[in-house]
Amino acid sequence: MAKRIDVNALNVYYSKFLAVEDISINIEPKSVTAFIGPSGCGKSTFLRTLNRMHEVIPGGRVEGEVLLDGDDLYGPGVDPVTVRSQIGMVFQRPNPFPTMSIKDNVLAGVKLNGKKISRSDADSLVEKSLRGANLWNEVKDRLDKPGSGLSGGQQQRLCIARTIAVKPDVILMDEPCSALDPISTLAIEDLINELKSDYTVVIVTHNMQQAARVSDKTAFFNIAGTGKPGKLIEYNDTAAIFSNPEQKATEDYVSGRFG
Amino acid sequence: MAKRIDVNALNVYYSKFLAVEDISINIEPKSVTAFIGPSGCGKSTFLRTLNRMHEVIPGGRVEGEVLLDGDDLYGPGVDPVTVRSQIGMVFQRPNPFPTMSIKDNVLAGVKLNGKKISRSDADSLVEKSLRGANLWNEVKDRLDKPGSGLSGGQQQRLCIARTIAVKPDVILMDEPCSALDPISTLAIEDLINELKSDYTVVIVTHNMQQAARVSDKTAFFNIAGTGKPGKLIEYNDTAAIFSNPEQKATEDYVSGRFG
Amino acid sequence: MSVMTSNKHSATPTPPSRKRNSLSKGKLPRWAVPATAAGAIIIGAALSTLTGFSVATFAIYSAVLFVIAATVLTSAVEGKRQGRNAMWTYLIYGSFLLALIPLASVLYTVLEKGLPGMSSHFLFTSMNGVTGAVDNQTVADGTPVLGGAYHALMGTLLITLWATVISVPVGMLTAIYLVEYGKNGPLSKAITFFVDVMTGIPSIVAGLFAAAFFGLILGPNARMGIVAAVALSVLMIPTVVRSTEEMLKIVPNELREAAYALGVRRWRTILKVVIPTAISGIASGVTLAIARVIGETAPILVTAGIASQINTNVFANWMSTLPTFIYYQILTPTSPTNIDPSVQRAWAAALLLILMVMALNLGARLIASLFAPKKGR
Amino acid sequence: AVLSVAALALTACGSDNPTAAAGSESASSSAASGVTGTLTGIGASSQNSAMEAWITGFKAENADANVQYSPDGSGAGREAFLAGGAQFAGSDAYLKPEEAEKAKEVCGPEGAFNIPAYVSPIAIAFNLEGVEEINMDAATIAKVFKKEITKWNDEAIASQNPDVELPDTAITVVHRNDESGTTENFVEYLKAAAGDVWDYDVSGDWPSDIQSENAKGTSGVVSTTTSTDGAITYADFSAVGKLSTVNVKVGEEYTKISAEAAAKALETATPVKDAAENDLALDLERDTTEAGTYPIVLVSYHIFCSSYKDQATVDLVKAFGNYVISDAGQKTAQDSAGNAPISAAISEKAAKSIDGITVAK
Amino acid sequence: MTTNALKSKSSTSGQAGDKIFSGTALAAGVLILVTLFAVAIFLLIQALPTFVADPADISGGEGFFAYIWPIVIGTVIAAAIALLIATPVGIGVALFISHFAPRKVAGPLGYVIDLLAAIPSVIYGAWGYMVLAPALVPIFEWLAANLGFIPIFAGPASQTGKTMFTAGIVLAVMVLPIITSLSREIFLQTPKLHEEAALALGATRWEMIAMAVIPFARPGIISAVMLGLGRALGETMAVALVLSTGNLIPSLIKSGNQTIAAEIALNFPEAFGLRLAELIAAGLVLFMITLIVNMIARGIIARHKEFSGAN
Ligand SMILES: Nc1ncnc2c1ncn2[C@@H]1O[C@H](COP(=O)(O)OP(=O)(O)OP(=O)(O)O)[C@@H](O)[C@H]1O
Ligand SMILES: Nc1ncnc2c1ncn2[C@@H]1O[C@H](COP(=O)(O)OP(=O)(O)OP(=O)(O)O)[C@@H](O)[C@H]1O
Ligand SMILES: [Mg+2]
Ligand SMILES: [Mg+2]
Ligand SMILES: O=P([O-])([O-])[O-]
Repeated sequence: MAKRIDVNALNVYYSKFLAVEDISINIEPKSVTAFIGPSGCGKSTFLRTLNRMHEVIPGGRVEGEVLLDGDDLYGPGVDPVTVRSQIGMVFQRPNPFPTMSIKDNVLAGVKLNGKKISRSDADSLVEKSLRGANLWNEVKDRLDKPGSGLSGGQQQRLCIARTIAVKPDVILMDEPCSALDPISTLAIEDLINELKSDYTVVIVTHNMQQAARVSDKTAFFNIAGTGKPGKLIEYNDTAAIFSNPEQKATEDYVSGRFG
Repeated sequence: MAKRIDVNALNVYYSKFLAVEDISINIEPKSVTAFIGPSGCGKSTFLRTLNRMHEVIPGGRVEGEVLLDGDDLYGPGVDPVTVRSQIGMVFQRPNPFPTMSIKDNVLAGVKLNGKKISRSDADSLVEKSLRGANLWNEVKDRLDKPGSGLSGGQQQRLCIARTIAVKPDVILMDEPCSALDPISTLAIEDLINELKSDYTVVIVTHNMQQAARVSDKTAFFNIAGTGKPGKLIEYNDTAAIFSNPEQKATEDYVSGRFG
Repeated sequence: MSVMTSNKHSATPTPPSRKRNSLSKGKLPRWAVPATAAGAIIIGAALSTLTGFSVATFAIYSAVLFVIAATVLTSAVEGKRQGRNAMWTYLIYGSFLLALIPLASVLYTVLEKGLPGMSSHFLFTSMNGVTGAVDNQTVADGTPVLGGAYHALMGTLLITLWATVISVPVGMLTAIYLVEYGKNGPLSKAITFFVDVMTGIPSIVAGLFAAAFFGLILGPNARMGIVAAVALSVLMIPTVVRSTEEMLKIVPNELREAAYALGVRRWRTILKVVIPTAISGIASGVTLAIARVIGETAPILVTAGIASQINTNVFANWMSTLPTFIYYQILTPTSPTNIDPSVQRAWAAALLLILMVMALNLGARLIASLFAPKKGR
Repeated sequence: AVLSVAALALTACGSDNPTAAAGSESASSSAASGVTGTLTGIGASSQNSAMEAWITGFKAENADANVQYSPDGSGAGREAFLAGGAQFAGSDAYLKPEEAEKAKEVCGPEGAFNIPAYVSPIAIAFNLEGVEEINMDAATIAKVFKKEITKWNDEAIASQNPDVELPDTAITVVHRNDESGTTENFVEYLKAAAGDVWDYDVSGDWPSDIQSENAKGTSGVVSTTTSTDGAITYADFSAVGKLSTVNVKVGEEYTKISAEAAAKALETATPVKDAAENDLALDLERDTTEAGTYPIVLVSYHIFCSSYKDQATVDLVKAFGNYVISDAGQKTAQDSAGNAPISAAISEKAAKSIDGITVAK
Repeated sequence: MTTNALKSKSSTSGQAGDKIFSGTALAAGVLILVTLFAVAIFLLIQALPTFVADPADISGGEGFFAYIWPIVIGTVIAAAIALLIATPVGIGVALFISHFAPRKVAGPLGYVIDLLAAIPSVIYGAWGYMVLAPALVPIFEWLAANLGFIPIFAGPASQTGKTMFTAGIVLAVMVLPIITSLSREIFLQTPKLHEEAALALGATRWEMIAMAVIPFARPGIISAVMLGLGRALGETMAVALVLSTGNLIPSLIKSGNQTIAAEIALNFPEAFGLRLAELIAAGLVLFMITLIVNMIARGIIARHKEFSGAN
């Protein structure tokens, strides 16, 4: 199920503003890749180009190629819907559907596929996904209540449950743990480790420890200054990035000596 | 300017649901207090009772006393607006005003209340606050651009700048760094350290390291189970909480062995 | 299964052995939709001819055929979900085109019949002294039609202005009460409910009510602009309340909380944060409400009377408005024997009214865009 | 805000003198006659065109006086008059006894009185290709409008029109859907002249048992009829435009509709029983057999009080009332509205009634 | 501790602003209730003679109920046709503008549709009988010929096209901008977060709309439809001009049927005494219809309150 991603010379624009420039990166299947870098350097922007969510923003467009197992996501005739159902995404800010119950939130993506799903299958999928996101115990008694009545962290875990419920090939996570307490964070990190055996996982994080703990490879992004585009500075095995970075900037950043 | 806060036997409700039970805590002036605890245990809820933001939520009400330098915030005839202008707050999710420019966002607390402020005073206040929030360099060229065009982390720093611009006695921060990169985080932590010399600071955080780094005292909250109210388990000097907690639960939590 | 792929991707270095993009499999080729449309039109024409050709049946047949064919085709090639997406997309485009038909037709009618009567004479003179004899004379001589709608234009502007002055504050304040203060209490529930009921007051009843109300104060049949403005307010207020309420409701609570936390008073929060955030919607709501009443006839007749002279005082004497002017020019032509001048004046007045509302709309949009949430970087 | 700016910008530049450019009437030559003030009338829409002419003519003679008239309808006019909301009413029907009684509340013990001011024949108009004129007797008209005769070439019509080639077109009856004085006068004629066929009550509402096409207002029925082949309707003669009209059988002859024939009908009318001396309400003889009379006539009245509160109002009412029934007034109305004039005899009586208006004690 | 320092004098002056503002807001709300109450009282008093009169004196001679119920049904039919057409089309147009049309043209397009609201009802009436009605005649004939077995399409079709169906279409065109404009504004406010959540799950555009946009906008759509309904029920002049009125009949393509508002407008000018009271009583009945329909709509919104879209 896991697929590899190859990005070739990708430029990402907001209308005329070049936000991310000339990124080439190869992401291995069944691995966890972490994106790190200072705020505003384009991590989120770049991540969103990997499942064509970037073009949802008015004026958002890209140049270059993103290959999923060799197929260009941006090739002519490619339907973004197909892309997105194979590449799931968890956002920086939790966004459960306020009009749906917790259960329906988890099943939202599954139901889309139009496959008939039996009640018991649905129930077990809900439980499995919520357990995977370490939320089951907290919500098992109120599955039919709206998802918006949860705490911030609970909402974020609900969104993770929703994404893993559809079993995508690749899972993109934009700072999934920034709203979570250490316990949930650990649970999610465990989950990422588990997911790795089947899926390709890409995660944006501000937490160096987290990047060090969960990822196989790490990509460091940086920005030269305001209005300048973000660039990929260094991409290597996580161990190498943290212990023996090639670039000075990387070293400064991971050691917190930056800026 | 800094003031002390004394909370006596506070119960916090969402309509009939008792979210936080029987909290008594004394917060020293010119100190940083960190609230830690698992997700959903009521940290945010409790924090919001400290500047009467809790009652903004329909059904939100409290029992008990919160004394600011001996004056009960919930005393009869107390105007919540007075309370809030003395006790500022930064939210978990960045919420800049979409209709305002970056500059106006910073000045919101001053301008929205209709206070007259001269142009040059305004400009210097904006610069000072933005510098304080470590955002000045990134936005100084686009102060007149809307605040909603910033990255998540930039938005959060904008909200911090907005809060310190009104110079409150107490600053409450609900996970202010959860959306920030390490550099900004460090900057905010520095800022908190600086603020401490004049203000009383209360901060909710999921990041143990952060709590250990910035706070003088730490309060650990916990929850017995879903539907149960959150409680204050232990409150002590930060060093004591992290190195030598009295309670088993605290020890488990800070060492990550919890749950 | 389907091999209808059009993805001829140029060779790229990685990976070497790639024939076609599996992500684009089963995509309809670009020409398929236009082709289906063409087919639908042809068959639609044929079917329509079978049952006696008419433009209407032709359009209906073609549209239905196209939606069905395109849906089935997309479903078959791209899958059921894409099929459903395609169907709804075409239906939504279709509904827009459908809505354009009456619009175009009405506008065409008004333009065609109204343009000939549009002249500066029409715009800047009243109907004072224009009798059937005058119209008979102009028809006989073939000279330009005399008499204009200036008095009615002024009446419309003034009465609508007053109605707006009354109902916008009342309506917006009520909406503010409902969303910001009412907290779903019994009073706010009652107001919400009865505002809805108010939307159903027939306009003539509103007119009669205002007339009766002022009758109590000023004696029977006190007709003047302000009475009409009150009648129109009764009709306008529910629209203002409803649309403002909906717009205020969707302003995120975070923004209110952000302001409260800065120690901003509630009323200032509402005025400076909540309303500006919702202003674009509120402005369209108010414009809609104005448009809704600016074309009212029946309530004006019983409250403002009718005049052929210019009157710019809403507190004394009768007044005409463009709709009442149109109404009487059509229903009781100035000269029954030669109705053409009256008909021409009526349509020109209709055109004038539409132009006025257009200008109003533009103005509202301008206001809205000045305050609207800033977008972009 | 937009509105107010527009309003301000526009106030300065309008003119109340649209006819000046053509020079057809000069606004400045009016004589100051001493009457001042504003007279308010509400009532029948049938008189509206004539009323506009009267008002214009009256103001030309009395520069300081103004008359405003709202054609809300006869019922609304009488209602407003009786409530004291108008100084006179225009009405297609004279005051009913109970209304006359009520009038004493606003007009004083002498009550109010009716003056015939506007007379107009009601045409039976149709749209049938190639047919200009057709003859019908009352019973045939009643049957057509009752939808008992449904084809234009029905024997009943054909037998009265040997010279006309009648097509096999269906007859579409078009009637008023609003309550109307025209309807009331038309069905009053049908009831009087063909009572055995037309067995409905006389009312301003079309009988609901006859389901047919209908439209609002005189202009509505005329335009519907004009656009529908085979349609027939009834409407004020002045408004029928290009439609053909029916010649109605009176006595042994068929009378072609005309103002003169209508005026003749008024001459044969009788004053209403028990009316006060100054009241000129008329009962028309719809089933007259006198040749050359066109019996389907609408008489619209002006209703005045016998006394008004102050001298100025009395002067104003008298001046206006007299102008309307004067030769000049009737002439200018006829020029504008295309109606029939009232006879000299009626005009004389009316002048006497109007001169009897006094100041209330 | 003697006094609470938080109760400082400066705050009381500030509080006055809040008090005044909320007081004014409350007063505005109460004013509306009072106005409506006054309208209801006005209607009741003026309508009273109808209910105490001898049934034989009421139009039709069989009492008020016999007089009113056919036009009540007619009113409901007209409003139902209008809403059945305008609701889906209106929502479709709103969606088209908010989520389908390219951004640059969406604004002007919304503006164009809003123009429909600017056209006076007299003009709709005139357009209805001059343009629309004749254009519909062939369709009515076709319906009568092919679907005549369904009572609502029973022939023979009207030769002028001035039928209930035509009136319903005119009303639909009139309420369309109301529904479109309000729903559009709400659709545009759907949180981007939720739309993106749906898209990221692999939803097609339509699925995203069904998942995030429509549920969010639902209460607003219902409000919009209610506003439209109010207009459809209360519209007088257009119906009066377009409809060839008559007794209640099931067929929508023959002349016949009547609505309350048009009945009032058509008969008011010549009405006096008891007839006037009858017409006002008819207005009262219309008022009640609106009341009942709104109660139902409120019920629908309330049922889903827990899952409201805000926040
Ligand atoms: N919708 C948008 N329109 C225009 N510019 C944008 C938009 N969103 C982000 N940007 C800009 O693009 C750049 C990259 O933003 P992005 O959100 O990708 O940063 P990031 O690395 O994810 O930062 P953070 O760690 O704070 O989330 C920033 O300069 C930001 O201001
Ligand atoms: N608006 C609300 N209505 C009802 N219950 C709520 C509401 N907001 C939060 N709660 C409940 O109150 C409890 C405490 O929530 P709170 O947001 O204070 O947790 P927290 O400690 O801040 O969690 P986190 O670390 O995830 O932000 C939770 O059980 C939550 O579900
Ligand atoms: Mg980001
Ligand atoms: Mg929290
Ligand atoms: O003049 P009418 O009463 O027939 O409208």
